[in-house]
Amino acid sequence: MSRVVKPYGDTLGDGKVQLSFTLPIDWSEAADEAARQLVAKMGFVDVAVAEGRRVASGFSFFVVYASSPTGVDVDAIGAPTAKAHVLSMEDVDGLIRERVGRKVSVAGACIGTDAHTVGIDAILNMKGYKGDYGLERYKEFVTYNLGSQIAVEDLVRFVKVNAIDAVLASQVVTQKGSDVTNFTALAELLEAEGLRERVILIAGGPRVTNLLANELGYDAGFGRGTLPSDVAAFIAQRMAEHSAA
Amino acid sequence: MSRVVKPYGDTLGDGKVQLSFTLPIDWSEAADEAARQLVAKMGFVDVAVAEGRRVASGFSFFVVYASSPTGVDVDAIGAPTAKAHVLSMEDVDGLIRERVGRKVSVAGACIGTDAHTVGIDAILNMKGYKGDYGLERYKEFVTYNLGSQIAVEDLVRFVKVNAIDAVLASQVVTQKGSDVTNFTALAELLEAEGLRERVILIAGGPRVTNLLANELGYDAGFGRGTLPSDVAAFIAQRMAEHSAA
Amino acid sequence: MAGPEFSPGARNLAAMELRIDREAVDASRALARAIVAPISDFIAAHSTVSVERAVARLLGVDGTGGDDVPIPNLVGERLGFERLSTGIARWLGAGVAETGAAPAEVAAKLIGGSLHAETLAGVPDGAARAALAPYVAGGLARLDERRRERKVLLARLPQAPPPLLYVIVASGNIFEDRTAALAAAEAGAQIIAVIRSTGQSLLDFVPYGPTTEGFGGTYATQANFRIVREALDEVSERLGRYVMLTNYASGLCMPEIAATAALERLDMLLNDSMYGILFRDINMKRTFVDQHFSRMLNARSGIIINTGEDNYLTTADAVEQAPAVLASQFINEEFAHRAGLPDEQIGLGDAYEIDPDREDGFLYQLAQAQLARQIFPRAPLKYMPPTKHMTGDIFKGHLIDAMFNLTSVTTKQTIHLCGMLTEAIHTPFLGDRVLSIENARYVMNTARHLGDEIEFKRGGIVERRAQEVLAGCRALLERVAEMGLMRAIEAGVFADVKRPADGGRGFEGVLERSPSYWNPFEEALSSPRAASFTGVTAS
Amino acid sequence: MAGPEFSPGARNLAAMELRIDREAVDASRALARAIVAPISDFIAAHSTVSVERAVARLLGVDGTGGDDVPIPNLVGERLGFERLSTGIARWLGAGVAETGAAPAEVAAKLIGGSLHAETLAGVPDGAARAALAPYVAGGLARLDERRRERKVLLARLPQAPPPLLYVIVASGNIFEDRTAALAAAEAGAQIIAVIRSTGQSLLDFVPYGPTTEGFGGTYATQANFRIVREALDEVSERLGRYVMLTNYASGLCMPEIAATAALERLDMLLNDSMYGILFRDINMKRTFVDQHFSRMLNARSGIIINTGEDNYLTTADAVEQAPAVLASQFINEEFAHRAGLPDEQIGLGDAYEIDPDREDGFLYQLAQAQLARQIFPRAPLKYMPPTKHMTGDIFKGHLIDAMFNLTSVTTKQTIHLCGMLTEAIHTPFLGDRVLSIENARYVMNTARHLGDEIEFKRGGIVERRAQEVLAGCRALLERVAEMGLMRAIEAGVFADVKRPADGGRGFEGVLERSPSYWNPFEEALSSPRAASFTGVTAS
Ligand code: B12
Ligand code: B12
Ligand SMILES: Cc1ncc(COP(=O)(O)O)c(C=O)c1O
Ligand SMILES: Cc1ncc(COP(=O)(O)O)c(C=O)c1O
Repeated sequence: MSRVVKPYGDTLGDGKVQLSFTLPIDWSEAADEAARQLVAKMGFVDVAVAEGRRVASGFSFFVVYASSPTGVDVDAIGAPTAKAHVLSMEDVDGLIRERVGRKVSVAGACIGTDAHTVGIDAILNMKGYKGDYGLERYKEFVTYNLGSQIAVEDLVRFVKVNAIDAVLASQVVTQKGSDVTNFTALAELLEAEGLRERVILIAGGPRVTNLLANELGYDAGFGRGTLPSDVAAFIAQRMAEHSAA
Repeated sequence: MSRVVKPYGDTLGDGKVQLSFTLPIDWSEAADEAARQLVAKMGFVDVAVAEGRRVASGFSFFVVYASSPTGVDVDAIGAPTAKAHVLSMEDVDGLIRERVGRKVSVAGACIGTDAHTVGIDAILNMKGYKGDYGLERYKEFVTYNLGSQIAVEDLVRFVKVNAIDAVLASQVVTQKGSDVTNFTALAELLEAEGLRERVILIAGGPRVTNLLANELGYDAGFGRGTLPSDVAAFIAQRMAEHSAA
Repeated sequence: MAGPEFSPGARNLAAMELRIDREAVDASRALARAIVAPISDFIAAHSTVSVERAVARLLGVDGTGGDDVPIPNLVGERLGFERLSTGIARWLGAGVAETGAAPAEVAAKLIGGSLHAETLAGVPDGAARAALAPYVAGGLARLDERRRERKVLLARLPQAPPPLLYVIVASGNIFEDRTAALAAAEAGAQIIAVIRSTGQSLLDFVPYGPTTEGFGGTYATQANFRIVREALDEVSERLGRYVMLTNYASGLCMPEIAATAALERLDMLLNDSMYGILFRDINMKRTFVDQHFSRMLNARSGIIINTGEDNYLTTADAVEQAPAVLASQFINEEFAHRAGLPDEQIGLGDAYEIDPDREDGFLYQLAQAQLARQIFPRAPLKYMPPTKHMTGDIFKGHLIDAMFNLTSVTTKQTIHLCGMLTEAIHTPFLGDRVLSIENARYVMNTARHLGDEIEFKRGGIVERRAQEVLAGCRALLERVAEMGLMRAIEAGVFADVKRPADGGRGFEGVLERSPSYWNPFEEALSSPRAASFTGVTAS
Repeated sequence: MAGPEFSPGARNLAAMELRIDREAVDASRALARAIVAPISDFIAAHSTVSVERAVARLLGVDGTGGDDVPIPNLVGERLGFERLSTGIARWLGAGVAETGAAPAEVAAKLIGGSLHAETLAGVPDGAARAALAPYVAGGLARLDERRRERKVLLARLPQAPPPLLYVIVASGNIFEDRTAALAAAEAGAQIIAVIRSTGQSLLDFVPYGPTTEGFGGTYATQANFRIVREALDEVSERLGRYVMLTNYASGLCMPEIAATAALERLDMLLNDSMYGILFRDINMKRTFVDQHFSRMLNARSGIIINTGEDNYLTTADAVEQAPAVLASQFINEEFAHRAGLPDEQIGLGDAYEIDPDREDGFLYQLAQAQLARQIFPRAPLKYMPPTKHMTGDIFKGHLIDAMFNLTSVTTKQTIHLCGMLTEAIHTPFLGDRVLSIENARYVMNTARHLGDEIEFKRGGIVERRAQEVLAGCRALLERVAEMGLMRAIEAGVFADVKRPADGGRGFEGVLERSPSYWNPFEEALSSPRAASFTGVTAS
């Protein structure tokens, strides 16, 4: 079964999309036409340049509306989420007590030169996020928050020394792929140290998706709007499975 | 010689474009992924869904940033404008006196059921637009402003009866191609009445481009921000050529 | 039962009072009364084909005949101007008396030819009136029933406090419009306007049935009204707040649209006493007569009228036109009172159309909006968004809309038309509407009580501007009072457009009433209320 | 020559005065003095490797040696802590006395090994000082020359009136940054901040040469400063208004960056007395000593400092943190005065970070911004845009920025950081910057004189909020005064972060001054001014 959808303006199937972009050329009526042809070349039809103007010498800005013939089959998309069906804090602790039988140690850090700790803090700190308690508040987690700008080497050393079960890495700065670089470095070093199999490896940050994390060899990835309980539930269930196996 | 340019984000050639659109599906993380895949299928790369959310039952809204590999050769674009090199009101009147030798009659109207007269009035009325006087102010034009919601038949009858030299048609409402329909109807009826050759036929409106007008068989088309003097200069020069021939 | 169901908000004006010249306000009201009085006399002596068709519709005459001409039009044509000048009711009543059939059937017979007007001429007026009485009562009952429904719904499903967020749907297809209306309601819209196609206002009949075409909107038909009303009633239940529906009356069929709107429980109608004349070249006599009866129907059915002062601003400079807008508001108010509309049902219009690039333009907008708020304290003011200066730059446009939203919440406007960032580009997309509603909700929430928090400096820019607009308005009304309204319009005093008294569209449809003219609904609706209301403003 | 070249605007405060407790303001200032006094004593007894390297730079020591280590660092290492504790100047002076070469050469010899510290130990202090005197004079002359240049340019190419529009460029490549800076200036930006790469603040050296990499920005190097400064000087001429340049001092190299910024005529520097401690875990003693000397240099070179109070708001709730922000402003002001900075050069920070979905949040923002404006009337307040609550919804974000712009123009802020609609997504694109500047220009123009037009209701939400913030600030400062600033920071009183007095980065670089310690620039810069300025606030 398949259900193909296109963008919706005011009529089903009209494919209407809004675009805006800057071109490195001076403005003129020809520039408007260049913008129109460019968007047409991108594959859009009914291209209307609603706005085109000079913004600086050598630069023009455009707002364009156009129709896209492209559709996507929404039924072919598996829910790409690591969010297990929600468990309460009690359930998570219960699950760990019964199925794991010992406390689970979690280490989180904002790696590389990234100093954006608000996100990882939201997941780890007692206080939590949007009324959802952080991992420190769970009875069955032993939580270490290494803080900001932690070199991958230091994090891995810490994991080794403290026999950490779950490693949580945060990346908020994504410019020039710095996030991917650092995430990869972490995964590889854990591999090299022979620790990868032993830990649950989790990536997080505003640009992270579960799909991306998996591609990078992580067990899970959490993005925008993640709640601590999403993460807690995932860790507990993975730990339960491991112990089962 | 050719100069291919791509959209500019913060680095030459990065091809960065902003898109926004609505999809007729309920929101979920899968919907975000659907949006990502859709934009990827459109041919963009580095697709980042910056925002995805429910806006109503059955509808989700997305803001996406992505890179387009598509470029356009700006040197291959002839300036698609009907704006003759600017002439002052005096020059236009002078040109007509010398080269045409009689007053030029102009009839303008907002055709079909379109009642948006502000635009055509801006071109015709004394007052003009943005400090640029309208055609009524020119000594050598005899100007008729038929006003709003003028049936194509009535306009053509008027042209015939008054031996009009230049016909100015305005269309502001463009929904469902009503503008193209009405412009076409006018051109065809003039043709049928054997008047087409005798008149200079000009289209105008916010969505009109000179290219479009030419496609529709018009002598010229004027769009956003047109000044009366642009139109006056075009008419005067065409009339001059005609009389020359 | 004067619209107590509406709470345009017992607006707290304490906070931000501007000092304005009360005497000038009273003088302006007196002038408006003087200006409208002679027009009222003219109205009392005339009717129009549309007024008569509306009467027929209220008596249950509906549907279409050969080549889709509406039955009310066919009956009118069949009877002819001569007979219509005594009122269509008289003829239908005679038919009922003669045949015992309902007015709808009588109409069918007349058209079909199985019944002849000639024969009906013989029926005595008394008999005709008596025969029609139950149907007249039935018609009024339907109006009152719809109004009661609204009252109950509003009590059970209260609206969020004003400014009431109003958006348009204009896909040109009533079914897409319904989809759009539901989505908008979920996003927070409290009033949905279904935009009609270009040119409908020039049609001398009301199209019939559901429609899926049109430019810039689709037709205003009773079926279309019902389709959206039903959808909105459902969503109102789901959301727990009543979502209002509105459309346009102005044009050649004001009375008929007022009648059908009443029957389908629309909550508001665009209904201006001069818009058709000035902006659609509809004959002035036709418009004056039509607007009066249509507004009487609005009054009875509890429909809030919206006037069209915004149109003065879209065609000329907003700063210069401010006095004209205020003058028009006074005139619209007076016409409305005379039709029996209480202040709570008079949605006077204004718009945020000052050039966005003018220094301190925002202060001028504040001044004008606050002035109207103080002069018409109980009116559910209708505030229109920036449109003329909107461009293809949707980002700038979104900001201009935000300043408009801020002005509206600060000056406590009642009916708030949400501005669209794509105003200059296309009729709103579903997504545009959502963004525009979110714009209003964000701004109005983050600055909710600004109006209660600030005071304007005495003698400052804002206060001086308000004084100036009021003075200009008074001067304008004095001129109009001198010339007389019809002559003033002929002379181009309003919006710089000149309209001859006997020119324009629909003049042929104006009827001089014969001495025996009878309009049972007018009779019923000209309760002492109308009078008493003009009284109200006097006090 | 205390910054008269800046016109943070003889701000007209008449209009919108909030009634605030003057006594609480004076008490808070007195508390700030009490809090900072003991820290000043500590500063007077210490130096840091970065202070000494800055001295070397001012004497002309620059460039890099083996594997790109800057010469100033190499000299420092070669001399070692022991010798540095008497001041690097003494050793370079001795070298000059000994060899007759310039300090730069002396440095080279020391590193190269052709000259030995041991030999220099013998040179009497008097001789060393005398030998260095001309170079010290030369260093100061360069600073004064840059300042004179700025003064002349500002007179010839006056800025547009405040709020001064400030945007960041952060492509991570200095050449793209230059392109971006020029485009922004044309679009109306008056101040350009070149954002440096993540992590630079943790480097104990200043990178060298033009750089084309970095994350979230590229490095702050003297060459990068020059590249953008030259480009901006050109565009300033073209536009007829002086465009300012700024970067960050805070971190492990505050004094050195202050020195290089002075030499390249930057106009402002992010320079906070506690930011490094709280938000970068830099040792507090290191930071206190560094910020003092760096600010002395800023004072002399006419550079306006920008403080980082906004950081309190991005990490915790903005409504709760308001008193902490004000307290930090008082402390930053006091530290600044002690370093000789006049009010006109103290750009105290604040930010628009209240949850946009909070009812009346805009009124709270107005209250806080106006409070700062009244308490620091002559300071060029730096107002930061909404960042924390910005999301991927660029349309909503653009509106939040608009309300921020409105607050800024209404409360007459001086340095206005334009918010970016893409704040939550990426470092600004060229187009984003244009839209954000146009947002500010539109709002500030259409509401230009709003602040002169309105008054706040006595005892209303806004006034009560301002009182509350001031009271909270006073209480906080009292607590800190009791504990002492260092203990307070250890206890986590600020931003909920605890920092041990001897922990954190760069502690090893703190030097106890030996009795014979000598810093010729400090000497020259500790004119009576410093004192006199603390005096100023007392009055
Ligand atoms: C606050 C902030 C700062 C603060 C950080 C304070 C601190 N202690 O964290 C300060 C002021 C110090 C700062 C500095 C800088 N910042 Co900053 N900053 C932000 C800002 C405004 C908000 C980030 C935030 O706190 N979000 C709130 C949290 C809760 O959301 P979150 O991080 O996404 O986390 C959630 C999820 O992602 C997830 N999650 C996150 N991490 C993890 C980890 C795991 C394991 C899991 C399971 C889940 C998870 O769960 C969280 C809760 O749902 C953003 C802009 C924005 N509005 O997003 C810019 C932003 C992130 N900063 C940016 C930059 C470039 C910088 C600077 C380099 C310079 C500058 N431009 O300001 C410096 C350098 C700092 C450094 N060395 O890294 C850019 C990054 C651009 C990019 N995409 O690469 C942004 C986007 C702003 C911009 N447009 O320029 N910044
Ligand atoms: C003013 C206005 C009205 C006024 C018109 C008053 C009047 N007498 O003109 C009123 C209120 C009556 C009105 C009504 C309606 N309008 Co209207 N209106 C506008 C508005 C706000 C401004 C148009 C305008 O005056 N622009 C200023 C002039 C100077 O610009 P211009 O027309 O582009 O003209 C310039 C050039 O195009 C060129 N030009 C134009 N014509 C010609 C002709 C020639 C020969 C030449 C050489 C040049 C030329 O020169 C002019 C000067 O540079 C636009 C939105 C917008 N901001 O654009 C909507 C808009 C045009 N209206 C619209 C619609 C749908 C309607 C209605 C159907 C319902 C509604 N949604 O309001 C009704 C029906 C009216 C009808 N029967 O046509 C839509 C059209 C959508 C579309 N693309 O199809 C718009 C875009 C608004 C919207 N987003 O819904 N409208
Ligand atoms: C009062 C009034 N009536 C009707 C309309 C609708 O216009 P039209 O006559 O094109 O249907 C408007 C729109 O501007 C209006 O303001
Ligand atoms: C006062 C201050 N200094 C420096 C910075 C730059 O931060 P970093 O230390 O990451 O360079 C900031 C940015 O938030 C700041 O506010």
